[in-house]
Amino acid sequence: MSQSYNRGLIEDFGRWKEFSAGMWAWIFHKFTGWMLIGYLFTHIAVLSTAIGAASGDASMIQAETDVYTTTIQGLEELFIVRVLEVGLLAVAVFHILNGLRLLMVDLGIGLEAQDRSFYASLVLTGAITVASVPTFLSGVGF
Amino acid sequence: MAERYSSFAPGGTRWLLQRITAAFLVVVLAFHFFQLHFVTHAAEVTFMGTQARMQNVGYFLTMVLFLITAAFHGVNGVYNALINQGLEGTRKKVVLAVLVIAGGALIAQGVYVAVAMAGWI
Amino acid sequence: MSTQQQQEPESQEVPQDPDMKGAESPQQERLREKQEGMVDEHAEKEAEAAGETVHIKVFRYDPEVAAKQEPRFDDFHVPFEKGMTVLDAVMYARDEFDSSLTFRHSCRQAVCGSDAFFVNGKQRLGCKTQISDLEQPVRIEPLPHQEVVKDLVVDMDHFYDQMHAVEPYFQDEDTPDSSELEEQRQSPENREKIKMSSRCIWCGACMSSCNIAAGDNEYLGPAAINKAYKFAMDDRESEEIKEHRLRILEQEHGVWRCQTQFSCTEVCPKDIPLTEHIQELKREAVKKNLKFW
Amino acid sequence: MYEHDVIVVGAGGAGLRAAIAAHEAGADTAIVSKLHPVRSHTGAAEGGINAALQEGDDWELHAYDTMKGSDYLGDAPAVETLAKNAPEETMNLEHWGMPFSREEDGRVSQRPFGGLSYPRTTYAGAETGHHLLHTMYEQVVKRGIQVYDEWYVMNLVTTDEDDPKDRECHGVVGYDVQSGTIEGFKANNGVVLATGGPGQAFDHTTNAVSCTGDGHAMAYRAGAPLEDMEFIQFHPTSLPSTGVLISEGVRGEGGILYNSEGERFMFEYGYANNSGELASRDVVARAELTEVGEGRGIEDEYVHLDMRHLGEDRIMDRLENILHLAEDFEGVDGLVEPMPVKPGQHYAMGGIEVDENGQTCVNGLYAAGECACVSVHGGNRLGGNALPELIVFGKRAGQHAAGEDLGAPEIRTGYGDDVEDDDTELPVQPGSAGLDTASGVAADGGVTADAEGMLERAVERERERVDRLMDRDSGVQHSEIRAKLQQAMTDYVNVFRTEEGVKKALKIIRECREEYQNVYVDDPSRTFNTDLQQTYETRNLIDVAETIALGALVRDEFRGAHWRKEHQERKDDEWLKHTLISWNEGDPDIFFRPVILEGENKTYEPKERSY
Ligand SMILES: Cc1cc2nc3c(=O)[nH]c(=O)nc-3n(C[C@H](O)[C@H](O)[C@H](O)COP(=O)(O)OP(=O)(O)OC[C@H]3O[C@@H](n4cnc5c(N)ncnc54)[C@H](O)[C@@H]3O)c2cc1C
Ligand code: HEM
Ligand code: SF4
Ligand code: F3S
Ligand code: FES
Repeated sequence: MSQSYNRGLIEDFGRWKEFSAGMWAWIFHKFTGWMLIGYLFTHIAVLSTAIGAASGDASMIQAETDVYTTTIQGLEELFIVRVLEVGLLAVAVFHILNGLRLLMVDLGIGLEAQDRSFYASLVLTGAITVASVPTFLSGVGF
Repeated sequence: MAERYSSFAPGGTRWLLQRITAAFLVVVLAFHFFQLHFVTHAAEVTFMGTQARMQNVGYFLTMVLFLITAAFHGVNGVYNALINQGLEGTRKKVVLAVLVIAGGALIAQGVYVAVAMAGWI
Repeated sequence: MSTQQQQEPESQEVPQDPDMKGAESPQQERLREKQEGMVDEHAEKEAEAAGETVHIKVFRYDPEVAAKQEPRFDDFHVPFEKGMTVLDAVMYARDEFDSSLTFRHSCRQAVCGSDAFFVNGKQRLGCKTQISDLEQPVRIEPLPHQEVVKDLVVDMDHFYDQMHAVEPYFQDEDTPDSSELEEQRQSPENREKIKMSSRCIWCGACMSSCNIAAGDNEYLGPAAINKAYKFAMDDRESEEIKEHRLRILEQEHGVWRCQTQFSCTEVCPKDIPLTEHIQELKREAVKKNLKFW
Repeated sequence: MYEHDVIVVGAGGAGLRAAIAAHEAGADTAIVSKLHPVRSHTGAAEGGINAALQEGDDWELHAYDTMKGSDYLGDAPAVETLAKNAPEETMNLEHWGMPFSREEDGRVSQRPFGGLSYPRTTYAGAETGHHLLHTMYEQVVKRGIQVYDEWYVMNLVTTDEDDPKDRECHGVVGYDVQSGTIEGFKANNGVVLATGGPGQAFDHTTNAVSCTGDGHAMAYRAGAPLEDMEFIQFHPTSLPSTGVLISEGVRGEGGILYNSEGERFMFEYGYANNSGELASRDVVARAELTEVGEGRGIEDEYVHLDMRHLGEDRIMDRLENILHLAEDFEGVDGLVEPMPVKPGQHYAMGGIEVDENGQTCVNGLYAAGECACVSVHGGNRLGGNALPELIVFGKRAGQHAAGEDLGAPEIRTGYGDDVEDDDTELPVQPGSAGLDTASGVAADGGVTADAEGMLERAVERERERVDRLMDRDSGVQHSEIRAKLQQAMTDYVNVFRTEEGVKKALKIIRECREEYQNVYVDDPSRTFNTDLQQTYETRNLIDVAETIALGALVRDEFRGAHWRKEHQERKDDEWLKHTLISWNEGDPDIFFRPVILEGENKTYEPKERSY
């Protein structure tokens, strides 16, 4: 229906401002879900270097100069990768927390508090992310 | 009336599996993150360390299961999201096929990688 | 507005104007003095700030009238009265300023469900929304995600189709003949369980607020699912019928499409816990399927 | 042109029930309604359905209570039919799934109601009408009965023989509000009017905006007389700005009425020294208006209903919904301030004259529900008696229209040898005032009297009328006339009626008629033109309001809801008769028909109506 008639600018004007907690939760969950599956694909791609390493020279593995180790450590040296990792953590934590919230909703528990539980997931995600920054950024340029 | 909605796929199974995989993923993903960022820092990952972990059959199986559930969960999630946007007909079938193939490939490649990590090939 | 006064009813509008009255009683005199005094004391601007008039912006569109083919907003300044609802305001605007302003309304008491509008960014019943609770200017639009017929009137046919699609009626064929007047027994608890779901007035606010329903035209939508809930949970119908109902609901575009956005629950003027009902049906459907495994 | 066996106009409780009955009797049935069925005003009814269901109660008690409540102006055959059939019809609703409130043992609950000798009001929470309406609509959906919703019926198509009793109704002319199309609906067997009340004739009413008495006016102009129109029930506690009903429950729990001086006027001024706030509806309504009239009203308009002293706990427990109503519709918090209330028009006891089978004197024309007058309610309707009327007489009308034999009616309709003419002097000439007078479509003096041709001509006539209204671009707008009419009715034909006042009202109504000749529709669009629809409705309101005022003028006694200043007693010798007004081609005719007080087993002897 929404597609069949265009109310012009008026239809879309400022709609996002009018979203409620549940809708934001839905959007964030979607977004983080897509990020995670996207990451999973890249992750396996990167880890695939292990195949090369395993079929390569065992001494290189000993010396920690095999493709797998060098790739991973090379990536880890990049500041941007570390930052992205923090982002990934945030994404994953939110998805987990909100996922738990959704599981509760599915079980019919605490539906009246659905907006508060969403805010709680947001706050917790923030807190965990901030708390993990030292661990994640240790050893790169600091 | 109701006939319009009679497709053969009552969405219930996928819905339930999405929840079950989610519940499983909470545990494994938390473990995974903890293992590779806090116990072992990612920057200190080496093939040797990875291999050592992977050779533990329990860990190996967990990771493979982790991969399978995550792949299903992720791909199914994407598929749902697209259906929610009103994806219909052939396009829906194509998307489903692509997602199944991608998911399958992901799992195959992942398992292959894990086996390689464990040094079993 | 009293009956016994011998005055000609010259005024058809704002009945509050004491000047319009004929012979005045002491009370009326007092009142008039008070009111006149107020006008003297306050500058007009202040009066407006004090909420004397309400500024509403109303969506206008008419496919037939050249000037209205391009959707636009019209501004109306409506004199404020205590207790004024959004519906009162648009009715006033229609009766006093522009008789072509079009919207559905009937009962003025939140039972007919005709006047769900998009007011200041939220689906609300015009007659159940006090204008003093809203920020001004009050923006009044037709329900989003439904085709606009004209001004605030949207096409409800799709909504009705979805409502009908869940077979919203008792399936049992047996009705009593005049000799036996036995009712079907129902426990008060069971009646309590379906109570909220039975309050729906088909206003369509929930459906309009749901992003999923907006994206997927075939999605039954919260109101229809809630309607089905009312029947599925009613113990007066047999188990087989309940299963039949669940089979309708668990189709691909049935309950599974709900992503628990909760906006339906938030906008429902009858406070029906829609999301809760949908979730319960999902669990019921899963339980039913598990039985066959 | 659409064609069906039975056309039901209106989709409230009465219309839906009629349609289901006609369908079950095998007729091809369609409903034409200006509102989608679930929007009908039946949904607003709260209290319940009277039906003698329990052991210890029986239909004769129900009939007796109803007759007493009617102030002996109900017709016994109608009253008894209602009382006898209500239990079965109520059970029928239960079997269709209506969610009645329940007792511990699983049976439907019943509660006491004003004027009933037994607690026989069956209810579904505080929203009985809502459930009744929705349950019946569900059954209509189930049966696949065709519904033309948002089709406004503009007129009836009847032949134009001199005597209405010889006329035949062939269908209706409908206007598709959404598209502006005007089409004929041919009814092979009959047309059932179920268009609800005429509350919009007053400016303050608990009725919906759609309650404009269209059916009344159409049937009236087609030749069926309107009966007992002067009997209008006013409810003492409605919210001033919207007319939303504040139930009697508040007073029942101990709510108190105060005037602007803070006096508990029901006692202070001796309106009801014994029962105070709990005196009957008409007494309280008159007391409130007297207070306002004497300058002790608040904002010169209303009085206060205070329940704060009941305490938050008790209010939350028993009157929670009242708090919501006051808050949502009046912006008043009943816990911290008193609620403003004033009397509002609530129900019309009178209506289109029909017999027990729902048939008017015009062949093939039926009426049921609030628009009809069988007459069950006589001078005053008991709470909880309107909903059973819808289902009992709705069903009968549907069945009869579909051709079922329900036996010969005992109630007679139309002008006949059993009526008595009226000779009251009227202050102005009522009736057409130059507006189209003709009631039916010419039967062409027998040349081509086929129904289809007549329908086509009727459609053409409405098209022309619409063109005329739309083409004009200056004059008066209907809203102005309507407001004037409503104001006049509220000022002079309200709870208080004086001869002088009613005459004044008739003059104003006449003025409205004259102004209506210059009415124009400003909105040029054919799409959803509510301006046009309301202009039509306003015409109907004028006709209906006039009959109310005429009835109020000629009936010089105080009976039921009809109060006359100059005549403070019930005159049983003179007035045990119904007021009937027939359109008579624009020159209304007033006559009377005696009430039937002989019931099946007994005769109802008029007694003092005291509770
Ligand atoms: C607030 C309130 C509370 C009440 N509580 C009770 C109670 O507790 N118990 C009780 O017994 N009674 C109660 N009543 C009275 C009772 O509800 C009504 O008398 C009854 O519902 C009228 O039903 P109806 O089917 O005749 O008309 P309605 O329900 O008013 O339906 C009229 C139908 O006619 C259609 N219509 C009208 N004009 C046209 C036209 N020109 N063309 C096409 N369609 C048209 C409308 O669309 C509508 O569908 C109450 C009334 C009110 C207002
Ligand atoms: C760790 C615990 C996780 C939990 C508790 C969880 C929970 C959930 C839940 C409940 C949903 C369904 C939302 C709905 O249908 O309403 C969902 C969707 C989704 N999840 Fe997860 N998930 C987790 C991990 C993951 C991982 C690891 C991935 C990536 C591989 C992932 C990707 C997705 C995607 C893509 C969606 C679909 C989002 C959308 O609606 O567009 N999730 N998740
Ligand atoms: S569920 Fe609520 S919002 Fe939805 S149609 Fe019914 S009353 Fe309106
Ligand atoms: S808004 Fe829509 S997604 Fe579900 S909870 Fe309500 S139906
Ligand atoms: S006018 Fe009936 S719900 Fe608002």
